[in-house]
Parts: sequence; C-alpha cells; structure tokens
Amino acid sequence: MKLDDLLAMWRIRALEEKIRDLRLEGSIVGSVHLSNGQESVAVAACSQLRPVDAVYATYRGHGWAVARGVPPREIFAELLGRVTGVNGGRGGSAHFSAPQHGFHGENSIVGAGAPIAVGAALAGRFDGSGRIALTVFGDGAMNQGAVAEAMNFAAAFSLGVVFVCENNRYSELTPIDDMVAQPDLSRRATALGIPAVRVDGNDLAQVRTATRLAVESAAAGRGPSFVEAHTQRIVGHYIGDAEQYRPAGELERDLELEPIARLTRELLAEGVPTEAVARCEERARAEMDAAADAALADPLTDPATAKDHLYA
Amino acid sequence: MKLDDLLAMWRIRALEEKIRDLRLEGSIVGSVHLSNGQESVAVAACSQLRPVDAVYATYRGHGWAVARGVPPREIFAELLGRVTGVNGGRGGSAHFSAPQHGFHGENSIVGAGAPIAVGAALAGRFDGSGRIALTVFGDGAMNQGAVAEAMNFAAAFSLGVVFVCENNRYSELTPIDDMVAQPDLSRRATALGIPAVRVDGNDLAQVRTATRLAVESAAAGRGPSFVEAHTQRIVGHYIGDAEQYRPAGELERDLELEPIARLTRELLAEGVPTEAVARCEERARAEMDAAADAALADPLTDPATAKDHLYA
Amino acid sequence: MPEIVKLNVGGAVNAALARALEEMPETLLYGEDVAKPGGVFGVSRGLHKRFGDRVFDTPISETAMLGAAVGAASFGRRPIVEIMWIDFSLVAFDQIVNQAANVRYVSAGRTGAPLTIRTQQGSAPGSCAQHSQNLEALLLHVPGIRVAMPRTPQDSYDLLLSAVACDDPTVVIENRTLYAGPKDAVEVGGPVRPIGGHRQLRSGADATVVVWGAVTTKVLDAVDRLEAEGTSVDVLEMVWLNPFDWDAVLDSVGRTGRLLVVHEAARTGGFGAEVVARIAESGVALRSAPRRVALDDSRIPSAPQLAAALLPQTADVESALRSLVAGGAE
Amino acid sequence: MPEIVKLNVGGAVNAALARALEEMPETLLYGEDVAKPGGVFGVSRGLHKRFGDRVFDTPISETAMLGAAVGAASFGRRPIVEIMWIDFSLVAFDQIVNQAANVRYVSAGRTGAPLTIRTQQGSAPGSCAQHSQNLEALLLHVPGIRVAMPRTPQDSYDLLLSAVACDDPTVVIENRTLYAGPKDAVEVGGPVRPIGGHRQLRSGADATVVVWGAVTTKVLDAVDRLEAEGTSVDVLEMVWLNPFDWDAVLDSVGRTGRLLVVHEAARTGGFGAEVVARIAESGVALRSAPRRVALDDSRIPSAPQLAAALLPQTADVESALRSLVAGGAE
Ligand SMILES: Cc1ncc(C[n+]2csc(CCOP(=O)(O)OP(=O)(O)O)c2C)c(N)n1
Ligand SMILES: Cc1ncc(C[n+]2csc(CCOP(=O)(O)OP(=O)(O)O)c2C)c(N)n1
Ligand SMILES: [Mg+2]
Ligand SMILES: [Mg+2]
Repeated sequence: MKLDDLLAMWRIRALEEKIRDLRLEGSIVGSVHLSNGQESVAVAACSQLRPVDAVYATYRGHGWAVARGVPPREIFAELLGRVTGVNGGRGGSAHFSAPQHGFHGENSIVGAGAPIAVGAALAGRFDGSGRIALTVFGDGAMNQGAVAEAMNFAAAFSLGVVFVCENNRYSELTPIDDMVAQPDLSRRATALGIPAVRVDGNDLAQVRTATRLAVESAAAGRGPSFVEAHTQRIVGHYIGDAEQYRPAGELERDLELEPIARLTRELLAEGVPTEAVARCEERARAEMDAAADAALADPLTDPATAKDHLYA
Repeated sequence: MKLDDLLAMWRIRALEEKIRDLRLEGSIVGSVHLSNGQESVAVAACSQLRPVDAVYATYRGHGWAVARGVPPREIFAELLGRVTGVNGGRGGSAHFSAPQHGFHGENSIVGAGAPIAVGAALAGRFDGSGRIALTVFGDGAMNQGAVAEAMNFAAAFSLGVVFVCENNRYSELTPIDDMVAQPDLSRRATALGIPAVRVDGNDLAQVRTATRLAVESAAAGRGPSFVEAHTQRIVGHYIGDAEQYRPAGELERDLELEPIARLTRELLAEGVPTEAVARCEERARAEMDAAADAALADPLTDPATAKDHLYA
Repeated sequence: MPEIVKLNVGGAVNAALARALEEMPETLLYGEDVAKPGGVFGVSRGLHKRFGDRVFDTPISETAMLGAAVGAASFGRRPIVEIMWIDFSLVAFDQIVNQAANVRYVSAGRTGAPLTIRTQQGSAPGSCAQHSQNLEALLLHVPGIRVAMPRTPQDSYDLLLSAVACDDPTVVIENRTLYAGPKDAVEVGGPVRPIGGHRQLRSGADATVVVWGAVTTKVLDAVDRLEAEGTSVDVLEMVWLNPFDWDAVLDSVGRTGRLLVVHEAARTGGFGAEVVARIAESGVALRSAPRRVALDDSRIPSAPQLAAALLPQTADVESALRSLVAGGAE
Repeated sequence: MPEIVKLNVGGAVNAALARALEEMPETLLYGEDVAKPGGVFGVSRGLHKRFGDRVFDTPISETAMLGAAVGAASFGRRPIVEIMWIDFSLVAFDQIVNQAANVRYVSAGRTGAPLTIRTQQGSAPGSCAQHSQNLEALLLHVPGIRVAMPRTPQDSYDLLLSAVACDDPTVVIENRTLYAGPKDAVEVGGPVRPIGGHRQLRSGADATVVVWGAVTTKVLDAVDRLEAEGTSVDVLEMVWLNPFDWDAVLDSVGRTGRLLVVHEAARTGGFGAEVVARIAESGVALRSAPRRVALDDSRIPSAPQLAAALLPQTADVESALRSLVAGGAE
C-alpha cells in the first residue's frame, strides 16, 4: 500500500523530470510548470475520487492528470505536439484535458477553473450521475475574484465541490505571505460557510482523510468543502526560473519535507527492503522513458487539421 | 445635535422623494435608485470624514452625495441633464461624481467602486495628504469578485480604506440570505485580516462610532476596516419596482425601524417640541423644492458639447 | 404543432424559454433575479414556478455564473444564463473568451460548451455610460463564439431557440427598449431553425443597407422616406452576426453597387468595419464609396439630449443614404 | 542630455521605467512579480531596489490592480501597471472599459485617469490558447483608451515614456518574443514625444502595407524579397493605434493605389478591417482590391506546427503582396 503510494508519486516525479529533459533538449517548447515536491496532494486526493468525478487543475496539472489515470504516453505526446496527445497538441503543457479519464482540464488563467468545477457539480445535481467536482489551485489563486465567487456560489447552493488549495508558499516568484494579511487562507472558506481544514500536504494520510470527508459530504449533498494542503515545489515555478526568491537553506529544508523523501524514510525505517523502495523509482522511470520514447516516435499532428473543431 | 441629524436625514429623504416625483412626472428619465430608509448610514458615516477623504458610492448614492455636501441643486440639475449638474448630465442618477466635495462618484457596476477606492488610499500614502477612502456597497456586492480582491489588496498593504456594506437584505429583488451560506458577511473581511464590525445601521451612534474607529485606524496607517451596517430600503430597488418579493408585514416593520421614524420617536420621547421636530421635515422639503425649481430653470446642457473631454 | 399567438418581444422570449425548458430537459435557466422575481424585465416570469429548480436566481457573480455554465455545458446540460446588461459581461469576459470559446477547439472536439448567454444592450434615455454600450464587436472578434441579435417578437422567439439548440457557446443580444413593445403575431411551436441567415426587410436597386439591432427601425423610417421619392433600397437585417450571411450582403451590393452599414455601436472598430472591408476586398464594383452610420466614437452620456447627439438617428441614416445614392449617380 | 546606449527591448523598457520613476515622482510601478523578482521577463529588474515602495508586487488580483490604478490616477498619481499577459486583462476588463475609459468623459473633464497599463501579447512557440491572443482590437473599440504597440528598442523606450506622460488611460502592448532580442543603439534621455504617429519603414510606389506588432519583421522580409524583383512598397508601422495616423495611411494609399494590412490578431473584427474600411470610405482610387493577412480566425493551438499553420507567415504576406500588385497591374 505505502509502496504503491511511493510508486504513484515516483510516476509523477519521473514524468515531470522527463518532461524537463525534453524541454531542456528542445523537443518540448514553450513554458512548462512542474509539480515536483507536490506529488502527494494529487496522489492522495485522487485516490478518494470515483471515475464519475471531475477534476479541474491548473497549468501545474501534469501530476493530477497522472493521478487520474491519464496515460503518460498521451501526456508526453500532448506536450510534443503529437497526434496521439490527449488533445493532439492543442492544449500543450498548460491547458490539456482528458475528460475520458475524469481529468477535465488544466487552466492557464489563475482561478478560472474553480467556477467551471462548480458547473460540473451543478450538472451532477441534475444528471443523476452523483458526480462531484474537485478543483485544485494555488495559494496565489485565492486572491483572484473568480475563486471567491466560485466558493460562495457552491456554498449558497450546496453544490458538491471540493476546493483544494495547494499552498506551496509562492505565487510564481512572490511569497504568498507578502500578499495577504491573514496567512490562514482556509478562513476565507469558513467565512463563506464552507467547512475547511488545513493539512500537511506531505502527509498522504492527512490529505486522504480530508479529501474523503470532503467527497463524502459533497456526494451526500451537504455541499462544498475546502482543503488547504501545505506543500512545497522543489523546482522553479517554470523551467528556467532562477529561483532567486528562495531564502538560503529553504530548498534544503524542503528537500527533507517533500513527500517522496519523507515516505522513503518512513518505509526504510519500517524495515522495508531498500531494493523494494528503490524499485519504485526504477520502475517509474522505466515506464516514463518508454512512454516518452513511444510519444517521440508518434507522428506530429497534421497542420492541415489546425482549423478543425472551432465550431460544432 | 440630534435635531441636526434629523434635518440631515430629512434632507436626503426630501431629495429622494423630490427626485421620485420628477421621475414619475417625466422630467427625469431613466432608471433611478433611491435610498429611502438608509439615510442614517450616509449621515453618520460622512460625519466622521474630513474634506480630504474620498467617498466612493454606488448607483444608490444620492444620499451619500448630500451627506458629503454636494449642493442639492447640482444633483437635481445632474439628473435633469442641466448644464449646472455636477457632471452636466453626463453621469445621471447612477454615475455622477463631485470630486470637489470629496464625493468621488457613484458606480453602476456592482463592486467596481471598491478597488477604485483602494487606489485613492494608495495615492494618499504617497501624496502626503493623509487621505483615506470610504467605499460603500450593498450586501449583494459582497458576492462580486472585485470586492473580495479589493479587500485583500487593501489588507495586504494596510491601505487606509473603510469598507462599508449597507446590508439592506436585498440584492435588487433577491434576498441576500438566499445567495449566501453564511449570512454574517463581515466574516469575509475578518478572514482577510480586516477588523470588522456589524452595527445597527438605523442607530446613528453605532454607525458613527464604527466609522470613527475605522477612520482613525486608517489614518494612523493601521489599514482597512469593514463595517456591515444593517439597514432597509423602504422603497423599491428602482422607481417602478413592484416589490412583490417582500413578505407580508415586512415593509410595515421596516417603517418602524427606519432611522427617521426612529429618531423622531426618540426626540419626542425626550420632550423635544413637536414643532421643532416637524420643522426639520418642512425645512428640508422647502430646501429641496427650491433646489429642484432652480435646477429646472437651469438650461439643458448644449448637445454641441457632447463630444468634449473624451480625451485630455 | 405550430400556432400563432400575439406576443411582444418580452413575451416571445418568455415563450421561447418556456419551450426550451419544456422540450429540452437538459436546459437550465439562471441569472440575477430571473427565477422568483421573473427577471428585472419580467421576461422569465412564471418559469421558476413551472420548472422548479432548473430555473434559479444567482448571486451577483458573473464570473461564477458563466464559469458554471461552461462546466455544466461540458457535462451535457444546456445552461441559459442571463447577463442583465452586456456591460456587466466585462467583469467576467475571461469566462467567455478564454474559457467557453476554447473548450471545443482545445479539446479537439472531445468536449464542448453548448451554453447560451442571454443579454441585452444599447442606449435608452437616461441610462448611464455603464449601462448603454453596444459591445457586439468585442464578441465578434472572438473565434468560437456565436452571436445573434434579434429585434422582432418572431426573431426573439426563433433565434433564442436556435441558440439553445446550437452546440456552440452562443450570445443572444436583446435590447431592453424592445421588451415591452407592441405585440405581434408570432408563430410558436414551429421547427427550430439552424443558426444563421438574415432578414430582407426592403428590396431595392439603388443601395444596400446592412444593419442590426434596434436601430433597424430608424433605418426603415429613413428608407421609407427615400422610397417615397423613388429611391429603392435593399435593407438586410443581420439577425445573426456569427455566422454572418456574407453571401447575401455580397449579392445585394453586387446588384446595387452601394453600401451603407448602420449600427448603434461605436464606429471605430465596430463590426461595420468588417462588413465594409469584406465588400472592398471582394472587388465588387461600387458606384460610390461605402459609408457607415454609427455611434460617433464616444462614451455615452446619461442626459438624453447629449446621447441623442452622438447616437445614430433617422436623419443621419437618411442623409448618409442621400449622399451615397447621389455619389456615382451619373 | 540625450545619449546613445545599446539596449534590447527588455533593456529599453527597463530604462524607460527607470526614467519615468526618476523624473516623475508621481509615478508608481506595480504588478505581479514586478518588484522584488524584477518581473517574469526581467524587464523591471533593479527598479524596486532603486525606487523603493513606489515599485511593488501585487496579489494576483487584476481587478484590484487596475481599479487601484484608476483611483490613484484620479488623485494625481501616474500608476504604471503590468498585466503580465493581455489575455489576463479579460478577468478585469470592466476596470478598463467601464471605469478607466469613463472617468474623464463622465466627469466632464473634472478628473481623469492618467494611468498606463504595460502588457504584452502574441503567440510564441508552445504557448497555450490562453496565452497567445492578440487583443488590440478589443481596446481599439473602446473610446477613451489610448493604445500603443512598440516593437523596436527605441520605440519600446519612447512610446512607454509618451504613454506615462499622456493624461489618458493608455495601454502599451509589448511582445514577449522581443524582450531578449538583439541590442540596438537607443537614444535615451531625449525629449518625451507626444503620443501618435507612425514609422515609415520602407518607401515605395507599387503598394502600401500597413502593419503593427512583431509580425512587422515578417512583412519586411517579404517586402525585401519583392524589392529585389523591382516591386517597391511603402511600409507603415502603426506604433500608435489610438491615436491612429489616418492621414499617413490615406496619403500613402493615395500614392500607391494598393493596400495590404497585416496583423497577428484574428482577421474577423480585427483592426485591419477598420483600416480597409476607412480607405474604402475615403473614395481614394485603388488599382486593386485591398487585402488583409491575419490570423485565420481560430483559437491558438499550443503545438508550434499547428499554430504556424494559422498565423500570418512571411510567405502569406509575400503572396498577398504579389496578387495585390498583379491586380490592376495593367
Ligand atoms: C488571471 C491570471 N493572472 C496572472 C497569471 C500569471 N500567473 C501564472 S501562474 C501564477 C502564480 C500562481 O500562483 P499559485 O496560485 O500559488 O499557484 P502555483 O503556481 O504556486 O501552483 C501567475 C501570477 C495568470 N496565468 N492568470
Ligand atoms: C456587475 C454587475 N452585475 C449586475 C448588476 C445589476 N445590479 C444593479 S444593482 C444590483 C443589486 C445590488 O445589490 P446590493 O449590492 O445589495 O445593493 P443595493 O441595490 O441593495 O443597494 C444588481 C444585481 C450590475 N449593476 N453590475
Ligand atoms: Mg503557489
Ligand atoms: Mg442590498
């Protein structure tokens, strides 16, 4: 079980690192946002969702897609502009979706995914699917009006939405604490009548429990919940970020806290054989290398199709 | 003192009723929003402001303009499209301003005045004026993202802004309690780190105290405050509103609660002679009749000037 | 089975909404004050009583309203959202341009956003600058968004139903000055037509007027005056702006050799420019230079006499037509 | 006193910001990540250190940022606000269109909103649909808003200073693909010019190309190819879109009798339509029908090969010019 978690997190980490390599070598172009260090939130939260449920993420959404079961090859292919990409390369790193896997898309407009998730829950109320929606966004997105409106809208109509705020302490290059007077962001949800909790995002169990309760209450028609998961990104905001904003020693501390290092320590402490632990990383990397190679071998999407699907 | 308050409130009431008459007889055209029943909030709040301070109101702002000292004749003239109007008729009932009186304008976009008020306070920080800004909006505006963003922005930078929410229980024709899960709107401010109070808006003393403390702390550089003033409008949302949304008996109760009736009762109970009390209304009505007549006698703004001032 | 009933524009919109809610269980109708109060213009009166929870009032949160429509639509609902004034859409423009317009295209057709935004625009005596704009041109520059602008009771009924049935995000722009207008015979219950097309309001040989929106009635007044003097004019009302019936305009101008475009929106950057540009690019032979009558680029003042000086009037259309026809008359 | 320094576009913007902050104590510079981090494109590097509190980072609250600019500007500050991508302005469009644009007009000149919005737009390889749009046409349909679009280091320096000095709300639209471009000799410290005007990049007799933005370099490549074959073309880069130098365009087309407008924004409803329409309305004699080269109306896909198929390329401009010149060649 814990080894499965480790493997699941390694899959995301390995995917992100492979994407980074492809970006640095130039096979992938454009701005790319990695989720290294935040894998536990996606893995634990998605473990509590059912296929019918809808996830709305941000440009930092590769890990959430993987955790939802989107095939890595289709993600690599998407970022590589291949016809096998989940959107044939139209979405790219920051804006792809795979509805067939319950992954209803990244969004590159900060905060914009929250109201859309509310709509998915609204549909769930009428289509008998029992669907609930989970939308994840960052600490900085809490200052975007769209998120405040979405939370009140869901609260007023007790819609089944789980609002997950991945608080990684930075909004791009700026510390969230410099941009708010009240650092406890979860209070904003409470003030709207939404049950809210703050959890250690590096602790899979805490995120699982918080998400399970949120999903249960949403599914039971008791309305939205809010989960503030404290986490950290151990890479730049985007590939190429010089990260000059980090105080000395912070990254070192974060590398201790981050969920893969943490779970690895736990497993070894529990006496799980080193090989078993190491195999998770090896297996994940092998899978991602294979997926990337397959995607690289796939054909580029034909430019002749570039105008398709603008209208129904 | 209390008689002055009564006169000040009657001035607003008489202005609004005169505007209603002019609207119904067709001299004023277009949609008009009256503040009958909410006069105490404007009178008490403005009594705590200095000339340098900036007030930002909404389309329901006639009373705030009067309380700021904008000459009634110039308000009537504005609504009548006269050259003597504060904006020569360009603003009209819902969008006029009189900066020379510290009234920086009504706004017809719900919530939009709040961020602008934040900017006035921002300027105050740099121009050595000591200016603070007061922005008033309704209960419904609390659900507009702009207000949430403005409050956090002011809180994060401790800008001198007083946020006044006139909670009159309705957003146009819809009860605010149907549109929120947490009816205590002031909690939203608290959650952002903004000191917030809820007061009986019909009690001049409560509004005065709350505003005084807010203005002091803003002027002292301690940042924004939030005042939720519970009030009621005893007329329609706009002239012509059928008010079918009112439960039976509500208006009757509100007519007991509204500040002019309330203060009148107080004064008579304190033994103030009926004539002295009655004189406030008579005087106010006489002033407003005279102001309206003067405005009606003023020339219409020349259409040849309609294109002026689009650019500097 | 189709029947004829007497309805004004407000009644026609109400009838179309009722039919959509009746025949398409996946429709939802919501917006500020639309349910219990029946809408600030009374256009959705009775629908909450009749259809219950599928018709509801919302907080004053346009971004949440439109975002919710995008999400619900991608799951098979057909939300019909009222944005009370088109001016208010600007607080939530992201959800139209960056969200709704992208769903189908970016997902390569795997999902879509079949939502309808009902709004209204235009100047009315006394309305302030923030309640008077004509903003169709902003939407017409956004690939992926359909736009309709009905004016008559029949079109108000028909176009709204076509919009709701359409699988693209569609904005239906009404005009509040028309809701309470005179009743007219409206065929209801007929087949729901596909989107697109125009209305040929007058037929003539001397000039083509392309127009949309409430100002169309001013155009007809001006044209009728000229007709009395023997000048015959083709008047095309473009009730659908996207898709736009380019063939009809090209065909008419090809016959008349003269073009006047009239809209209430600001001239510069208005969609009239696109119409004039396409005609110019088409190379069709013109007998005189094309013209536009539109808002004389400005904000809109509240005082009626000031607004009237800036907005297109019948006299402006008439004199523009006279010079247009005089041009190349030889 | 003016001096010549070598700067790329990013450096030129930085120098202009530094000068504005230095010479105009009423200026403020703020936006997301602009202060301590120096901007996501490094364009405001060093300014927070040098000018302290007048340069600050903001929450991700575009509506608050722009509203605060309107308020501060009406009290005599000159806020320079960075909106990181023009696409993001859509979450706050109300503050530009319904607020900033109305202040001076509605107050009948009693107050104003002398604010500057610095933003950047356009497609870049791999950028997603929400980070690729060219939206100048939306702003150009809003009376009251000035719009500039610099491309060279010199114009990036000059236009920004003119915008800050201008008493109208002004949007300066840069292009992120140009910031890190080659350095060029830039005259800094010279007199701040009034807004308006254009750049005559090539002079010729056979056709006029009107263009703005980064695509201008593609136009020059295409024009140079034709020049080599003896076709001479007038190229006007409209670095100011509002005010727009109509006289210059009319004069040029009057001489060449042929017009091509090129922009990266979507064709339909783009500002190119306004340029073609004004030429058509002017009645100036044309030797062949005017043309536009622009984004082939679409959302913008992330994959470079897909975006390239939709965006204007040098070859598109070249072939458009060839047919333009072939037309009416007799
Ligand atoms: C409306 C909007 N404003 C600004 C941006 C630019 N931007 C992209 S990511 C980002 C920071 C978001 O921070 P946070 O919400 O904490 O998420 P994180 O990147 O830390 O996961 C910003 C400002 C945007 N994409 N959309
Ligand atoms: C952004 C926006 N959405 C909707 C409206 C239409 N509208 C005008 S007033 C109003 C109700 C506002 O209610 P509240 O904030 O409580 O103020 P009150 O009218 O009660 O004083 C609405 C929805 C608007 N003007 N602006
Ligand atoms: Mg963050
Ligand atoms: Mg209210």
